[in-house]
Amino acid sequence: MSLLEIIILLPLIAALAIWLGAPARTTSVGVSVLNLIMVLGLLFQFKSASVGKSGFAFESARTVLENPSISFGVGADGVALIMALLTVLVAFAAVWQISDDKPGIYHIASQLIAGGALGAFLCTDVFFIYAFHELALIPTFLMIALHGHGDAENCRSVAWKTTIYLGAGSLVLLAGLAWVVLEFSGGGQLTFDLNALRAQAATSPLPADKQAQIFLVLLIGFGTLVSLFPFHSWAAPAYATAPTPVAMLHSGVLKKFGLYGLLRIAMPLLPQAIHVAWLQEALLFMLLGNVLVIGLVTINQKRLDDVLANSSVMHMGYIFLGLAAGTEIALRGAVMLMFAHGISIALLFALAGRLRSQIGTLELNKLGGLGAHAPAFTILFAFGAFASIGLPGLANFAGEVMIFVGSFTNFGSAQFTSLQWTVVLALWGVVMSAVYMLRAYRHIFHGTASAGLFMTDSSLSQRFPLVLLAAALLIVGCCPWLLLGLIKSDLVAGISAAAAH
Amino acid sequence: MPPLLFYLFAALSLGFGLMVVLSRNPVTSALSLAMSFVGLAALFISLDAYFIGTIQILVYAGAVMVLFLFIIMLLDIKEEAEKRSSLGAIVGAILVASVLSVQIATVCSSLSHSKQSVADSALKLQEAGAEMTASGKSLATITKDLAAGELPDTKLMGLTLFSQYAFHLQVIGLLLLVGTVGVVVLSKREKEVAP
Amino acid sequence: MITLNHYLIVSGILFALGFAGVIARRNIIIIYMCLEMMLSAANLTLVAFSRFNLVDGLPDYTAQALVFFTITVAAAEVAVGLAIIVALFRSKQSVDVEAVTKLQG
Amino acid sequence: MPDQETSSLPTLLLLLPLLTALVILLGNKVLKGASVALSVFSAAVCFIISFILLGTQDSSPILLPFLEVGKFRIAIDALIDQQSRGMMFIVTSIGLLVHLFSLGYMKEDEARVRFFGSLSLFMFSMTGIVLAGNLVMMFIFWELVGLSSYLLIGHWFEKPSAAEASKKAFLTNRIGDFGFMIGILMLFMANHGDVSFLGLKSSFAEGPLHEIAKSNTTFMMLAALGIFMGAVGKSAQFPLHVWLPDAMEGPTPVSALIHAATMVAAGVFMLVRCSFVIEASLSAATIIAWIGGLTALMAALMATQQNDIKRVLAYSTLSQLGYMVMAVGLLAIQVSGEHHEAGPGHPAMFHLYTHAFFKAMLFLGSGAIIYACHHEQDIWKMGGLMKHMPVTFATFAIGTAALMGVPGLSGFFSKEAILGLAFEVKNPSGSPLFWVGVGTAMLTAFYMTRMFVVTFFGKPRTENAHHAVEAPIIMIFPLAVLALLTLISPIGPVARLLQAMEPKHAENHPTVMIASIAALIVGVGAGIFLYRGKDKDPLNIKLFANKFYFDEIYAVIVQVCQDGLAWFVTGLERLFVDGLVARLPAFIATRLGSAARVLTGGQLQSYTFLLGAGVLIVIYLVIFVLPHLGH
Repeated sequence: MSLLEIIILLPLIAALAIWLGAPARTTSVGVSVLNLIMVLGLLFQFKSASVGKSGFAFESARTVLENPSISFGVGADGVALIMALLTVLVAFAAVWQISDDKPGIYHIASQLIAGGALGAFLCTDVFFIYAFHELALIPTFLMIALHGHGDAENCRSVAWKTTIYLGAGSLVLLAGLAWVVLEFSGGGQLTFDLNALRAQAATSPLPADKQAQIFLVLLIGFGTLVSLFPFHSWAAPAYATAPTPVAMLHSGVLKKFGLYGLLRIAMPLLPQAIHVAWLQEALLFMLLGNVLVIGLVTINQKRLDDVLANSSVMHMGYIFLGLAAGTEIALRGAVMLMFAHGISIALLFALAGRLRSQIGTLELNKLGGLGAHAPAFTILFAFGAFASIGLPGLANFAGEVMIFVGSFTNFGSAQFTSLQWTVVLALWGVVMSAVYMLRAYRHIFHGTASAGLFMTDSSLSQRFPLVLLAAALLIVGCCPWLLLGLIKSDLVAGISAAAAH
Repeated sequence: MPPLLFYLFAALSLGFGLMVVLSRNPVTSALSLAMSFVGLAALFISLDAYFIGTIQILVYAGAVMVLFLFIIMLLDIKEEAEKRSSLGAIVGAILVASVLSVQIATVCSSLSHSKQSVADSALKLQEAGAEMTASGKSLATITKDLAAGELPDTKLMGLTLFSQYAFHLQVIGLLLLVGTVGVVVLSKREKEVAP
Repeated sequence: MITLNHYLIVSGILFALGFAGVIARRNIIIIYMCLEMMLSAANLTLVAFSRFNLVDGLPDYTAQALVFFTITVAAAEVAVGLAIIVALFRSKQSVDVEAVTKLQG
Repeated sequence: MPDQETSSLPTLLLLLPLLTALVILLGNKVLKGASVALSVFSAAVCFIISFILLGTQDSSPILLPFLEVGKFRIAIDALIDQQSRGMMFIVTSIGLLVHLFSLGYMKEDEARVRFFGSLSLFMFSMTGIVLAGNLVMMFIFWELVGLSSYLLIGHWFEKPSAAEASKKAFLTNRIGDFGFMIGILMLFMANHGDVSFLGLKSSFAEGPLHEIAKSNTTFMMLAALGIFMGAVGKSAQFPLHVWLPDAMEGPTPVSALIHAATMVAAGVFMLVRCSFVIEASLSAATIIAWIGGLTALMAALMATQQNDIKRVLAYSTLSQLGYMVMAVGLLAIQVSGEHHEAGPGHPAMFHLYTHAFFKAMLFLGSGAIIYACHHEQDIWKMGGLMKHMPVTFATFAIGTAALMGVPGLSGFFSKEAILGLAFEVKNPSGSPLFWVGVGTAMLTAFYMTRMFVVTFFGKPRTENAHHAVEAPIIMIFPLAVLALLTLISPIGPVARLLQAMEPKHAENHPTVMIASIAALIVGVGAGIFLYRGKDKDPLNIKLFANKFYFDEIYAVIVQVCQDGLAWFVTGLERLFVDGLVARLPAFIATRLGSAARVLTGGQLQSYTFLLGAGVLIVIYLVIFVLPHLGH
């Protein structure tokens, strides 16, 4: 059994064990730590690992079905490992901060989401990628419905909305994947193996316009999962309502699956699609909706959880911008931003969760002056908030600046194309994100606390995983070359190279 | 039967049938139904089914209708107790009824012997009596009546029921018994709850 | 001349009338009456066929036996049905079918 | 491989304050007082390093990698030349003095550890800006000084005004950075991915940018204005000037260091660094010069009616920054419009240096006064402080004189250089801007006299002023050092540094000399005449006192354009996006569902109807369709 398989299955086994009666917290935290260590180990091994022709290291496959060919294949390249690292980091923080009075289902759900996400990121078979993602979605719905914040009626309706949206998105995605599999299965037999599909795509590429059509279907499918405008309206209420660990894991990790899928499946198989003018412009239009419309919507929010939830939707626009630019720098920036955003939003949701459990309200107008009472909390929040603003020195900035720079690579030109105009408009979103984040920060931490509405710092051990997340933001922000060195795999480079043909 | 009488009884049956459906007052409906059954019984008799016609009147127009009226009075259902039916239901009803009628009419007209009249298929009583006597399966009273040119309808009915369908008849009896018991059980008041 | 067709059409119309009543009326007792009407219409068809399908020159008494059974069963059914209506009325204080929606799937 | 010798000093200079800030952040509870000492120590070491740097050769070492993708890379590199060495010296020397001053000023503050941590963070970011060898790196530290400024303005964040001011400062700067980033990206694109200053410079001399500057003037103008927008935010030029006066909510040492001497001057520093961009577009240069002039004049007018001692100084800073920006624009006009060879120095940088010393001194002096008057900042509640605080009085007098441009003091020379430049420029913008400069100089003399007279002369107007005593030695010392620097700047080693930046003019213009001295005399005379012995302001100009109502106008703009639009868009989003994407399908589904409800609604009649309909269909199919199928 390969290490990757163990990493994927361990959280699922843990979930099963907890369900069967194993001590919830111990098992859950233990497994998370174990996974964290294993993924870190893989990261260090990765440089020396033998990389196959397809760019994956640590590959192994178990055949499940001969025809159509489905196999439980795992493998990791730089991008996958970064996503895996993101998953285990956030999962660790998420399960650690679940307080003891919560029922075991919190741990079960978290482990299922983590395991599903890991599976989706590390599998090399389209069938399993899809299946693992669906596996991770189900506990999300359940937890929103059963243990969401707010009254039960609201939880139910939000859970339904999320379920319907993501279900519909997954259906479109399924159609798109089916199309891909049908188009690219060579040799008269259907195959779900990503490597085989890519080999077929490389030898007999489709005409660009057809690529764009398939890409559009995949984009809508994956885009709904990533809350791409205008398929986003599930995301904000879902995150605002979901219990803290689920909000952390979904917004931080699972949501990135859509982007990862585009990077992993859509772009390598359909490398020219994004450079087809109508598709690129459609995507630019949609992502501007994310950045500008949702940016304004975020400014209008009055509660911290709403602000965070909407900001998470908004920042997806920048990652899509990286994909839309399609150049190597921009794509790597997109990967970087996926990681950075995952960490920062998970950190912020964890802190918001603590705020809620300590004070009982997230209404910005009722909060205030916490900076004086809880300095450590304030610093952690500042890390998250300033990271999502895009302050240099924290990870998000590195991703954003690479995306922006990568969109300006028609060198020597003195003309703006639609891509560059989009960047100019999207840059205004950076100002807007500063507006709402600083507004929230000012309301929560500055000024003086209202009577009874203040909190104290948690103990060192309680905030340890959050410090870990903040440290990850800082380290990656100051030394982005550490992560960039990992993407030596040619996924990203391959996409831009293939598109150049 | 002369055509005139047929039309009279058919109209009686259908007209009062319509009354049943249309009447706002349940009592009117019940009485109309009785009248409709009388017309129907006449049609039975016109088909030489004297026994069936008789019990149609006895059982239906007599017993069952009385039961209906009794219940209506017991429950004291007033005319205005019923809300007006919804337009959809009325339209649906008319639609289904008319289409069904047309379909039935079309099907019936296309049957091979539907153009036969009673005269076309006249009863051959003597020949039948002779044959029965020859086979020895029948009772003397029946063959005597047949030989006399009369249709011993009730006797033939009895013969059929008690010989050919004797077992079924007993099952029906059992059914009635069960029905009786069931009615008793159903009508029993539930345990009195102290007011 | 009165042919078999006449009888069958009368029977069909009576049946359709009854059916229309079942659909359109809301008073459960009247619906019951309409049901009886439909049964009787079926009886008419049976008797008509028994008269026009002669067996050895006599009407087909098998059909008439069936009519007999039908009438018997209908009588039993009316008794039980009305008992049910009474029981229903006790709990709902109404004979309106709208009040009875327990069949909801 | 970077040269070990040339890169080790800048690296140390850069990383030492960062490490200090990190240690203070992490070891807050453990270190306590020691962290304050650590911060001061690191400032001192930085000062020593920058002093050593003064004697080194020009170099451009790469300090650290940052981003590297294929051919493209952005590194943390340094560009050590005359400009950065001089600026580094200013930053670290004033930084050290402010650290020392803060030891006294912030002695009783509970959060002084946080204060010193933020100061170290500021030192780190400012060092980065000064050293930066490329635009992206400059942008990185550009943002980081914004953060440290945010933290320091909001040091007393319990005070709502401080909290609002810090937020305002950060957001206003963000708007500037928006343009800055666009400018950087445009240059990045046009120059094939090279945004290092040296690379850009050579490209402008002869390369792709040279071509574009000739062929596509609009592009060049927009790029230059984008870069300039960064400076507009950071150096608080019109129309983004509103944050700087509010930034005075921060502790006074911070105002001295960040909001007078160094950070706000970073905009000017950056413009001088990128002067080749501005020189490539005459229209951009003209706009820049006019915005600078406008800011200088407007801020001076506003300063005449302020009563808060720090706000007077803040508007004075605005005005002087406007002067510098005007100089940048004028020189670019001269270079590009008149093909004038740029000399070795730059008048804007020269004024920046001189201004840094005396303005820092003025702010520290005002800090000492505020400290002595128990945090009283209204000049009308002071008075007669000359007797109580002789040292402060003396240093303040030197600073005031330098700011007004009294001949023989540093301010005089640098102001002369700028006015002379304006006088020389033959472009139609030159002459009006010259008179704007003279007018500003007169106003400067006027409002500084007003403040000086009201604060130090006359009788103490309140108890606090009455009992004011001289500040402790730890606060007096930096004042004295700065006074000394201001006095001796025409002579000695500092002079060599400063004079290196002083542009050499072929001729001295008597007109300029006469105009500036006349402006000085008129300003001082009017100030003394109006304010001697007064207990109340004899002038009352609402427009100036209320800062031309900019804050009010901006508040309305923010409310309408941002909050209103946000509200509106939120409504639209709910209505249309949610409506079209979610509600409409949901509505259709609901309708279909309720239509399907008939099937299972429990309605006996609907069942019957469906039964009937089904029967009809079956009959139809079986009897009327099926038999005919075969044919």
